[in-house]
Amino acid sequence: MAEERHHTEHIPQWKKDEIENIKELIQSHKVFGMVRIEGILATKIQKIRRDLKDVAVLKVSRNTLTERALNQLGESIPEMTRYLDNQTALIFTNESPFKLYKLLEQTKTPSPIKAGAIAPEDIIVQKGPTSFPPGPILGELQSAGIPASIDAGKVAVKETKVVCKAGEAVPQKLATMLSKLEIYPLIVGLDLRAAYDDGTIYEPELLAVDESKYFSDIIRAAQNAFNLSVNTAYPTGATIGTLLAKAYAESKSLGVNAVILEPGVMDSLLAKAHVQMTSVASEAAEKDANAVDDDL
Amino acid sequence: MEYIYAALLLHNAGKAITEEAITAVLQAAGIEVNEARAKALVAALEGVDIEEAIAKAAFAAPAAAAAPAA
Amino acid sequence: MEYIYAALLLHNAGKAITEEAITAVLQAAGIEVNEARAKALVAALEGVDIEEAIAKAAFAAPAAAAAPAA
Amino acid sequence: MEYIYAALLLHNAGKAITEEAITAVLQAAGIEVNEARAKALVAALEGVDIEEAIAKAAFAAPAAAAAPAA
Amino acid sequence: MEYIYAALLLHNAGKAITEEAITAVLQAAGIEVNEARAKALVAALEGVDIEEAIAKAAFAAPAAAAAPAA
Amino acid sequence: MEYIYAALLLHNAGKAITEEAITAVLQAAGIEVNEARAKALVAALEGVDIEEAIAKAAFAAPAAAAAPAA
Amino acid sequence: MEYIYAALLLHNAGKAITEEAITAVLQAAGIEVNEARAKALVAALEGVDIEEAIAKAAFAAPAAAAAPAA
Repeated sequence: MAEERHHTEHIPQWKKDEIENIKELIQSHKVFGMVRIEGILATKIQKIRRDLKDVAVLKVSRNTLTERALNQLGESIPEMTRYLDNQTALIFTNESPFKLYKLLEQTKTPSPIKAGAIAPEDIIVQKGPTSFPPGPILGELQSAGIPASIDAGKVAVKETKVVCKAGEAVPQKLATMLSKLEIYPLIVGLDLRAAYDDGTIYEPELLAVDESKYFSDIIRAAQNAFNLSVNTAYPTGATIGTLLAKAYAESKSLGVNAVILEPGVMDSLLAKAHVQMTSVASEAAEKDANAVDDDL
Repeated sequence: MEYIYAALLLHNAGKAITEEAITAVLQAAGIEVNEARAKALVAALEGVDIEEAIAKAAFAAPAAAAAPAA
Repeated sequence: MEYIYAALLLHNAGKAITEEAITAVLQAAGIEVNEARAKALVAALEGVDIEEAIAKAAFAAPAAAAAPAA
Repeated sequence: MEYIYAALLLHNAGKAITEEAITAVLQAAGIEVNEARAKALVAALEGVDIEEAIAKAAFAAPAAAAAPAA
Repeated sequence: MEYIYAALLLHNAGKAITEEAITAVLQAAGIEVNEARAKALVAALEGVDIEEAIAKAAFAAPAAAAAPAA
Repeated sequence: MEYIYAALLLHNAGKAITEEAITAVLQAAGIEVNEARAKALVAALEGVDIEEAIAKAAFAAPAAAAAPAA
Repeated sequence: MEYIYAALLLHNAGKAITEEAITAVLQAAGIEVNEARAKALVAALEGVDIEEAIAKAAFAAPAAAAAPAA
């Protein structure tokens, strides 16, 4: 303790204030996270900060100060220092880490890829017209590996093609052409590297919630409930109509199939007989038109 | 279905669908008649518009044609 | 159509569809029988699989039932 | 349909479908029972596999028509 | 399903669907009645238009068959 | 459907579906429990293979029967 | 699926689906609650139209039955 106090005495007041400020933000919010901001323009960060201002506080600070602040806090908060990256911001919220992750994902926008950058996924150029009139661009596209030709007075991409495979670096020429074609292969925004909530550290793999899976789970759960209710004839507001319809349909089926001469099924029985007659008549008529009445 | 066929036969011929008529037709076909069913048939047809029921069947005909094609 | 119903009746009863049988059924219904028609029908039905023709039609009947709900 | 409902009620409860049982059920519902209808019902169900008859669509014709589109 | 059939039977007969009526019908069929189930059914039927629910039955079948074709 | 959901929740967790358990779950959700409905549910589920009842599509019987025609 | 059932239970009862409510329902069922799963569920459901999913389920049920027959 004495040594630490001794150590802190050497740092200027603004740094002390900054560390205190970080600690205070962590303590006054339920959740805080580490966000990677490397390569993101300051203007974009400003915009995200504004967009999130009602739900989260974004703080860009020096890693050394952040590290110091975290190390001065209890529980397993110091473990969060593992997620400090080259350029890391802190984010604070009272929402759940899952909500925080979702909010940050929503700030992401497609961006052009720079020459030499690694393609995160296959970069595909779709077949179709471009906005360019014929000119030198045709040759530039072709030399960048994009199959282009002239179609209806415009430069057009001849076929859909993977121009750069995932994991490969994007060549200079291709990067330029992709930009011109307004193809933005990168999704850029704040990357949540980890979130701390009440003693638990959540990593992105856990935080990336697949809403479509929940949607299909709900469909399945609702279906299960519906089936169980109907199949056990346990009536609920949602299934009583189906139960009545089922009972009626079964009764009607029985009536028609067993030829129960009851008023409720006569229409079906008469219709069935008529159709059978028509079917037999049409086959008979195929053999000999005189075998049946003219009106058949 | 024989009771229904008999009823439609009579209807088609413009005859009244009575228990006796049904019985006569079925017997002529060599079918042993169940009195209760003949009675029930006549009762069930009371108030039924046979033409209408048949007309609805006409709609179904194309369906019948489509089915075997499947 | 009465002729066909008569044939279906006989078929249902497991009887042979002959000119005489058809005539008997129709007459029981009070219908005057056209001999040529009865002959032609019997001849035409000789090559028809009635069970199959009926089965094809079976699926169509439901439409009639569904229709009133419309 | 009340006679059919009564029959299915009995069937569902694992009871035999007899004229007496049908009569008892209908009367309990305050329905005046027509003997011929009850008898006809029992006659119609003789030898019928009720489970099968229930499951077999009696009025799903449009389904047959829709099916070929599959 | 016997409780449902009892309800439809009563509805068909133009009777009110009460716990007592359901109980009477089921007992007449020789079924031991579970009071809670009768109560629950009556509660579930409150405000339900039975005619409308039944009308849907005709539609339901074709829709189900058509669905996989989609 | 709350009662059904409560039952499925218990079933999924491998717990017995008793009136008490259903009541506890519903109350925890802030739902006022109707005793008859809880009792009726337990009675309806008695002897039922829930997995099977869940898997079996409700009220598609006619459709299923029609389908083979496709 | 317990978490989903708990959510549907709450939704059905018109209650808000919060971490606390889910936890209370699951605990009442004797289920040990995983905090992260409860949190994930609540966050996920914010973006899910539960009514829409339920409506889909109603349609899908019959289809499911028809499918195996196809």
